[in-house]
Amino acid sequence: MDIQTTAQIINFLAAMVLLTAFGMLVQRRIYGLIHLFAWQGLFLSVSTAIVGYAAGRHHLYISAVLTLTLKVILLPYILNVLIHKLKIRKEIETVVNVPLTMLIGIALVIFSYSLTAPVREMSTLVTRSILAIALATVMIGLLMMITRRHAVTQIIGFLAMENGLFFAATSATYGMPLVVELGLFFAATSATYGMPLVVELGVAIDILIAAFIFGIFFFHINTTFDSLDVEQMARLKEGE
Amino acid sequence: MKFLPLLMEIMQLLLLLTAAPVFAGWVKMVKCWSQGRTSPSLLQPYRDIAKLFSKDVVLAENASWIFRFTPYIVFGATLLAGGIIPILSVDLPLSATADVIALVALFAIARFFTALAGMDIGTAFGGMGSSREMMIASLAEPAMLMAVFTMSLASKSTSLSQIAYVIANSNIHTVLKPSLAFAFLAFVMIAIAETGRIPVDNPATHLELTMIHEAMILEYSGRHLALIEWAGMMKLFLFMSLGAAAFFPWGIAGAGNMAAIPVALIYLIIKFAFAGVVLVLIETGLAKMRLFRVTEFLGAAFLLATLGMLAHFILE
Amino acid sequence: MIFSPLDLASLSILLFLLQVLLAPFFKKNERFMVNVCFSLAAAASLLAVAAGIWTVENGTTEKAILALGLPDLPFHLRLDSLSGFFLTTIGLLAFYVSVYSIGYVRGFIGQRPVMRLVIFYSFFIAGMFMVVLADDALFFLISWEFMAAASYFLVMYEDEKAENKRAAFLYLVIAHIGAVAILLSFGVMAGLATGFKDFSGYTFDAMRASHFPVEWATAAFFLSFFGFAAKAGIIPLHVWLPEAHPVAPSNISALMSGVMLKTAIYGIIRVTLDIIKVFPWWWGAVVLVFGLVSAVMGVLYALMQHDLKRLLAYHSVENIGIILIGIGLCMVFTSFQMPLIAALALTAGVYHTMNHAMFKGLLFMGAGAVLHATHERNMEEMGGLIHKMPWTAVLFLIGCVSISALPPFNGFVSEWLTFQAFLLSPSLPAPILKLLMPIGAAILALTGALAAACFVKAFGVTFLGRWRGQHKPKIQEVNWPMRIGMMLAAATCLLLGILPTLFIGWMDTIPVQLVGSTISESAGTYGWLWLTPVAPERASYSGVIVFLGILAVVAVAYIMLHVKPGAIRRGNAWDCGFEKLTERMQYNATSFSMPIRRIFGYLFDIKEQVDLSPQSAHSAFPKRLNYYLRVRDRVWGWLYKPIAEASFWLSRKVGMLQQGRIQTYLIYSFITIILLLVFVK
Amino acid sequence: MPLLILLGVPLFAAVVLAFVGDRKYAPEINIAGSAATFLAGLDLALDVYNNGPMLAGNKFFFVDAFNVYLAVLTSFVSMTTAIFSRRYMRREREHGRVGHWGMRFYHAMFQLFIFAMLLCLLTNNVGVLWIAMELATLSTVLLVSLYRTPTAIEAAWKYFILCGVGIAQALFGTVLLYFASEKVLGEGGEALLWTNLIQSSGKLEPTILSLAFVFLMVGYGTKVGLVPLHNWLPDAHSEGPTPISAVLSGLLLNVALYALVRCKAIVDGSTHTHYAGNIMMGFGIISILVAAFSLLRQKDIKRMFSYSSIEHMGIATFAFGLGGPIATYGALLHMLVHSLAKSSIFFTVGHASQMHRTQEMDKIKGLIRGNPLVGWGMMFGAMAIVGMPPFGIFTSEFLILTATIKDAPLMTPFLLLGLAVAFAAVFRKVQPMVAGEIPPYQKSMKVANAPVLLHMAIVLAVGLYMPVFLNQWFHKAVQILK
Repeated sequence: MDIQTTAQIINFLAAMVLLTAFGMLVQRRIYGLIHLFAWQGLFLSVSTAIVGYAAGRHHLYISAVLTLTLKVILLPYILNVLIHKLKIRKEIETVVNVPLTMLIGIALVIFSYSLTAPVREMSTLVTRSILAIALATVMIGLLMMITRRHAVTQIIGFLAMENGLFFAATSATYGMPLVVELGLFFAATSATYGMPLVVELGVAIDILIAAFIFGIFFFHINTTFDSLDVEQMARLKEGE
Repeated sequence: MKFLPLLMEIMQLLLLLTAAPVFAGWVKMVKCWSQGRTSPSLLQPYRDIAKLFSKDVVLAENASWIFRFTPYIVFGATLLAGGIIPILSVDLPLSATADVIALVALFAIARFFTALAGMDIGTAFGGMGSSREMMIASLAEPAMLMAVFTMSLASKSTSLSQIAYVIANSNIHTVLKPSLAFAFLAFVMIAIAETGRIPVDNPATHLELTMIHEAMILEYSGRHLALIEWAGMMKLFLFMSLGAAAFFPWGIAGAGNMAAIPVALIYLIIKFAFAGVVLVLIETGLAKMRLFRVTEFLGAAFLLATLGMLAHFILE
Repeated sequence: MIFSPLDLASLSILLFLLQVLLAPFFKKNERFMVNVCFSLAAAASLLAVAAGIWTVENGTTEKAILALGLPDLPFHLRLDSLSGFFLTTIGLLAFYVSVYSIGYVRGFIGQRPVMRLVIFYSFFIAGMFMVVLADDALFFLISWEFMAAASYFLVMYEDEKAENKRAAFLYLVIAHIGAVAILLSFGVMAGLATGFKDFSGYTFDAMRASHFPVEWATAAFFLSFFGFAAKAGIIPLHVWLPEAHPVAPSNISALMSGVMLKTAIYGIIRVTLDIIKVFPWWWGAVVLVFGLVSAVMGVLYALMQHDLKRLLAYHSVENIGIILIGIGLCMVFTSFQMPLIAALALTAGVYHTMNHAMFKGLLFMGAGAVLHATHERNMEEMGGLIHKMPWTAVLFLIGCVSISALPPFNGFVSEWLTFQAFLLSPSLPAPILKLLMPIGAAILALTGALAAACFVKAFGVTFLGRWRGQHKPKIQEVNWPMRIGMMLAAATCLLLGILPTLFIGWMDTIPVQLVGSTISESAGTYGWLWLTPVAPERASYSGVIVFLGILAVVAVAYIMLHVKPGAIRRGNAWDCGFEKLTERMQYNATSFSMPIRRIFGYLFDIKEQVDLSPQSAHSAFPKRLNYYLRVRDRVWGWLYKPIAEASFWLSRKVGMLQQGRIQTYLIYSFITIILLLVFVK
Repeated sequence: MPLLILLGVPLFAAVVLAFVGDRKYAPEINIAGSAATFLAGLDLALDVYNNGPMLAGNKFFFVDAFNVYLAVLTSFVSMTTAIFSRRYMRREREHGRVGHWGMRFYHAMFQLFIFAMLLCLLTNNVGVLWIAMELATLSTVLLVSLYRTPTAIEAAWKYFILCGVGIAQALFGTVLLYFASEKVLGEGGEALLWTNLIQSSGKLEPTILSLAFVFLMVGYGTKVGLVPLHNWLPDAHSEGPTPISAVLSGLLLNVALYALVRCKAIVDGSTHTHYAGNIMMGFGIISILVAAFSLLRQKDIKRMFSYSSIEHMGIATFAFGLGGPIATYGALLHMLVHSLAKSSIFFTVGHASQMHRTQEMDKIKGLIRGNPLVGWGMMFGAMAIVGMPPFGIFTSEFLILTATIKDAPLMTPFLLLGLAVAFAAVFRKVQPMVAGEIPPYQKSMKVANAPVLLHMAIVLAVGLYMPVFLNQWFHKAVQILK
C-alpha cells in the first residue's frame, strides 16, 4: 500500500490512542481502565507493525510483538489478578471534576501540537505528526496520575504515559536502535510492575529487580495502610 | 636650655603655690562683702593649710595605698599643670611638654585618682561622690576640650604659650570671632563646674544630698587634706589664669624680656581681682542646682563649645 | 644574612603548627604539656615579633610563594611594613599572653581536657599570623576563616554552658557572613582585575596593578568594609563581641580582644589604602562616622555593664571605633591629596592599634586573674581585692589609666595624635566634612571622658572598697607566670607612653608605604624627648617629662612631709551617725553608673522596676525592697531579632511547599514542564 | 580490561551476595568487591591520565577526564561506605531492624547500585545512560523501604513514582535527541553515541534540541533533586539505612548531574546560546534558596543533611549553568568534595543515631565527650559542608562565588543569602549535638574510624593542597565541557 494510506492508517491509530487516553482520564471503574489500557496497547502495537512494514524496519516487528504480549495480554492480566488478590475489585474511585480534567486534557493536546509544529515541519517521515500525539499522551498520562488517588490507577496512568513514550520512540522515529528498546521494555515492565508473569517468562535481570519491587510494594502498601489509597501516604512532610 | 626661661618657670611655679591661697581668700572676702558679712583676712587659707599640715592623719581601716597616695598625685598633677599655663610669660620651657590637651588630661589624672580614693574606703559617701564627679567630668571635660580646641584653631596651635602669644599679638579683628565668643562662654561655665563652685557644687556644704567633691575627700585628714585643699585652690587659680592666657592674654610677657614681668604682674593682679568679683557675683546670684539639672548646664556648655568649633569651620 | 624576616615569620608559624602535633604526646602529663607548649608558643611569638620589627625598621617588602592551595593559585606570602607592624603587634601580645597562660591554664588541669585549649590556641595565633602574611584572596580567606574557626572552638571551650554555646554560635555565624562579604569584595576586585581568564587575578598584586572603575571599587570597598566590620565588632555588627569575649577563657579573650579584632583593621587598611588606593573622600567619611558611633556607643554600653569581662569587651568596640576614626581621617585626607596630615592620622590610628592591643590584653589578663582567684565575673559581688591581690591591682590599674587616655601612659599618646589630626585639618572642600570634623572631635573627647568614668567604676568597684558578695571566697594572689605576663604588658604600656617619638620613628615606613609621606622627621625635631607631630610650635608633648614631673613632685612632697614622722592612726570610716556601715551599703557598679544612665538612658532599652516585698501595711515602710534593672542593646531588637524572625517566617512558608501528597508533587513536575516548554517556545 | 573489571566485579559481587548476603563474612565480600572495583577504577584513571580519552567496546564505552574522576570517586566512596556499613548493618541486625533476607537483599542491591552508577558514568550511549539511571533508581527503591516502616514505604513509593515520572521525561528527551540526530548521523546506534553527538552537535536542529533539553532537564533534574522536583529526596534519604543515604547523597546525585551536564554540552553545541545554562542557573538558585530555608526547620538529622545535599547540588548546577572556566572548575571540584564530605557526615550521623537510638536532633547530645571521633567528625564535617576553610568545599564555593560576581552579579545576593542561611541553620543544630555533657541514654559503641578519617583527610587535603593530577583532570574536563 502506498504512503498515503499508511499515513492515514497510522494517523487513525494515533487518534485512537489519544482517544483511549482520554477515556482513561475519566473512567471511574478499575476494570474499565484496564480494558482501555489494553486497547491502547493494541493500537500501539498495530501501528508499530504498520510502521515497520511501511518503512521496512523489520526490527519493529519485534517491538510490535513484544508490545502485544506485554501491554495487551500480560499487564492487563496481571492487573486483573492483582485486583482480585487485593480484593479491590468493587472499588469505585471518585474522579475530580470530569469536565475540568477533560478541558485540561484538550488544552494539553493543543499545546503539544503547537509545540511539535516546528519539528513536524522539519521531519520527512510519514509518521511525523505522531510526535504530537505521543507528547499529548504522555501529558495526559501525567495528568491522570495527578488526578487519581488510587495506587493501581496511578500505575495505569503511568503506563499510559509510558505508552506515549513508546509510541514516540517506535512510530515517530521509525524505532530507536534495539539496545534502547530493551531499555524501553525494561522501563515499561518496571513501570507496570507486570513482574510475576515476566519472571515466569524469565526475561532480563533488570526485569527481575523490578519484579521484586512490584511484589513487595503493593502488598506492603496494602498491609500497612490496609488499602491502596495513596492519600494516606502523606506523613513525611514539612509544612504542618 | 637658656637660663632665663628656667628662672621664669620657677618664678611662675612659686607664684602659683603662693598666690593660689591668696586668690581663694580674695574670693571668700568678696563673697562676705557681697553678703554683708565681715570677712576673714586674705591669708586665712594659709593658716588653714598650715594647721592641717601640723595635724595627725586618721585613716579608715579599709584605706589602701591608693587612698594615701592620691593627695600627692593630685598635688603633683596640678603643680605640673601650673608649669604649663603661661601666667606671667609665654616663654616657658615646660610648656612644650604638654599642650592644652595634655593639660586637660593632667586635670583628668587628678580627678581620676580622687575618684578612686573616694571609692577606696567603702562608704556610701565616697562612692556617691566619685560617681557624681565622674558624671560631671564626663560632660565637662569634652566641653573643656572643645573650648580650647576652638582657641587652638584660631591660633593654629594647641600649645598654650603659642595660643597666648598669637592672641596677644594679633589685632582686634582676628580676635573678635563668633567662635571665640562661644568658646569663652563655654569656658566660663566649665570653669565653674570643674572648680566645684556654685551652682554646680558647693565647696562649703557637707550635706550628703548635695555634695560632690567633698564627698570624695570626706575621709581625708591632716596633711593629706592639706595637700588636696591646696591643690584645689591651685586648680581654681589655674583655671582663672588659663582663661586669662587664652582669652585676655594682653600684657603677658613675651619671650625673653625680663623687663615686662612687673607689668605682666600688675596686669595679672587686675585680671584676677576682676575675675574674683565676677565669680562671686555668679555664686551669689545663682542657687545650687539639683544634680540632674547640672547635666543640662554642662550639656549646654558642651553644646556652646561645639558650636564654637562649628562656627570656626563654617563661618571662618 | 642567613634568615630573612619572612623566614622567621614562617618559622614561627611552623612552630605553632608543630605544637599541635606535639601536644597529644603529653596527654598523660597535662601540666608538662602546658608548660612546654606555652613556652614554645612564647618563643615562636618572639620570632614573629623579631621578623615584624625588622621589616618595619627597614621598610622592606618580601614575597614568597608556597606550593600549596590550588596548583594554579598557590599561596602567596608577602611581608611589607604594614603586615610587619601587625605581625609585631600580634606577636608581642601573643608572647605576653603565652607567658601568662603557663600560669592561667594550670587552673583548668583536672577540671577539663587541656589539650583542646592548647591545640586551638596555637591554631588561633598561627591563623592570625597567616592573615597578615597572606597576599592572595584565597590564602587570605583561608587563614581568615581558619582564625575564626580556631577562636570559635576556644569560645566553645567550656561547651557544657549554655551561654558559651549561644555566644560561640552567634560569633561564628556573624564571622562567616562577614567572611563571605569579604570574599565577594575580592571577587569584585579580582574579576575586574583580570576578567577571569585564569586564576592569576586572585593575587593582591594583580589587584594592586589594576585600576578600578569607581562604582565597582565602591561595591568592593563596602563589601569588604562590611565583612571586616563584622569581625572588628563595629556597631551595629558588634553584638557577638560582648557575648563571646566574656565566656572564652581569659587568655583567649585577651588575644581575641587585643589582636584578633586588629586583623580586621589590617584588612581595612590593606584593601583601601594599599589595593584600591584611589577613592572618593566620602568613603573616609563613612568610615569616620562608623568609628565615631562605635566609639561613643561602645563606651556607653560598657558603662552599663556589671560583668567585668563584658565591660572590657564593650570597650573593645569603643577602641576599635577610635582606631577607625584615625583611619577614616587618613582616608579623607588621602583623597584630598594631603599626604602629611594623612600620615599623621594613619600614624594615630595604627599607634592606637598597638596601644589597644597592649592595654586591652593587660586588662583582660587582669580580669582573668580576678576570675582565677575569685571565680567571679560579676562586679556587684566584688570589692577590696587590692588588699588580697596587690600585684594584680597595680597592673590592672596601669591598664585602666592607659585605656582612660591619661598621661603618661600610651592610650593618651594615640588619642592625642588623633586630636591633632582633627585640629590640624584645614577647612576641607566638602561641607559635610566641615560639620563632621568638630562633631567628631567632640565625640572623641566625650568618649575619652566616659572611658575614664567607666574605669574608675571598673577598678573602684572591683579592687577598692570591701568585698560585697554574700559568700566570701578564699582569695589569694595569682601565680608568677600570670603576674609576669601582665607586668610585661604593663611595662610596654608605659614605654609606648613615654617614648612615642622612637616608636613613631620606627614605624614611619608604614605611612611612607601607604600614603607616601611621614611625620617622623617633624615628629623628632626636638629629639626623642619631645613629640612634635607637625611642627614644634603647633603642638608638642613629652611623656617622659610629664612622667618624671609628676613622679618628682610626688617624691619631693612625700619626703618633705615625712621628715617629721607624723603619726598615722587607723579608725572607723565616718558612718554619718547611722549604725555600723555594712559592705552592702557601698556603691556598686549599677549605682555608680546610675547618673550617666539617667543622662543617656534613651540610648538603651532599659527595664527598671522596684517592688516592695513582702507587701507591708504601709508602702512607706516596706520590709524589703527589690530593685530590678535590665539594660539591653537596642541594636539587638532593631536589627537581629527581625532578621531571625523573618527567616523563620520564610522557612515556614517554604515548608508549605512540601506537604506530603504525592499528587501535589506530580503537579509540581507537571507545571515545571509546561512552564519550561512555554519558555522555550 | 580495567573497564571490564570495573563493571564486572560489582555485577558479579551482586550475584554472589544475593545468595550469601546474610552470612557472617558477607560484609567482607562486600568490602572486597568494592575494593577491587576501586583498584580497577584507579588503574583506568591512570590509563586515561597517561593516554588521554579512550573509546572501548566498539564505542560503547567512552572514558575521558570528566567521567573517569567521577568513576574513581564513585568506586572509592562505595568502598568506604561498604567498610562503614559492616559495623553499622551488623548492629542494625542486632537491633532486629533487618532479617536474613534483608541482609542478602541489602548487599546484593548495594553492589548492583554501584554497577548501575558506573555504567551510567562510563557508557558512551545516551540511551544506555538513561537505562543505567533507571537501573540505579530501581536498585535503591527497595533499599529505602528496607525497614518496612510505614514512613519508609511511603518514602520509597514517592521515590519510585516521582523518579519514574521524571525518568520518563528524560526518555522523551532522549527520543527527541535521537529524532534530531538520526537525520544527521543516520539511523542506528551511531546516532546515540555521545562522542558523535558532540562532534556533530553544530549540525543538529536547535529547536528540537532545546525542546529535548527541557525534558532532559526535568528528567535528570528530578534525580539531581532540584527544586521543585526534589520532594522525593529528603524522604528517601532520611528513611533508608544510613549507608544508602550516604551513597544516595554522595554519589547518585553526582551521577545524575553528570548525565545532565553531558546533555547540556550537546545542546549548547547546537543552540550556541546560553539558554540551557540559564535554565540550569535558575534551577540552581531556587534549589539553594528553598533548601537553605527548609534547613532552618529540620528536626530529623538525616533529613537535614539531605536538604543540605539539595543545596549543594543546587550550587553545582548553578555553577555548571554559569559556565566559564572558573565556575566549571569550581563545580567539578564541588561535586568531588561535596560527595566526600556529605558521605562522611552520614557515616557519623549513622553512628550518632545508633548511639542515641533516634534521629531526632534534640535528643542527640554530647557527642564529643561520648565519642570523640563521631563528635569531631560531625563537627568538622559540618564545618566543611557549610564551607569553612581550610576544607575543599570552601575552595570550590570561593571559585563559584567569585565567578558569579563577574558573570552574573545580580545572582550573588541570592547566593549569599542562601549560603548564609544554610550556614546558620546547620550550625544551629550541629553545635548542640556535639557539645555538652553526655546524656544518660547515650550508648557508647565501637565505630568504623577509617571511612570518616579518610574522607575528611581528603577533603582537607584538597582544600589545602590540591594534587596536580586532580588539577589537570579538572582542566581537561573544563576543556571538554567548554
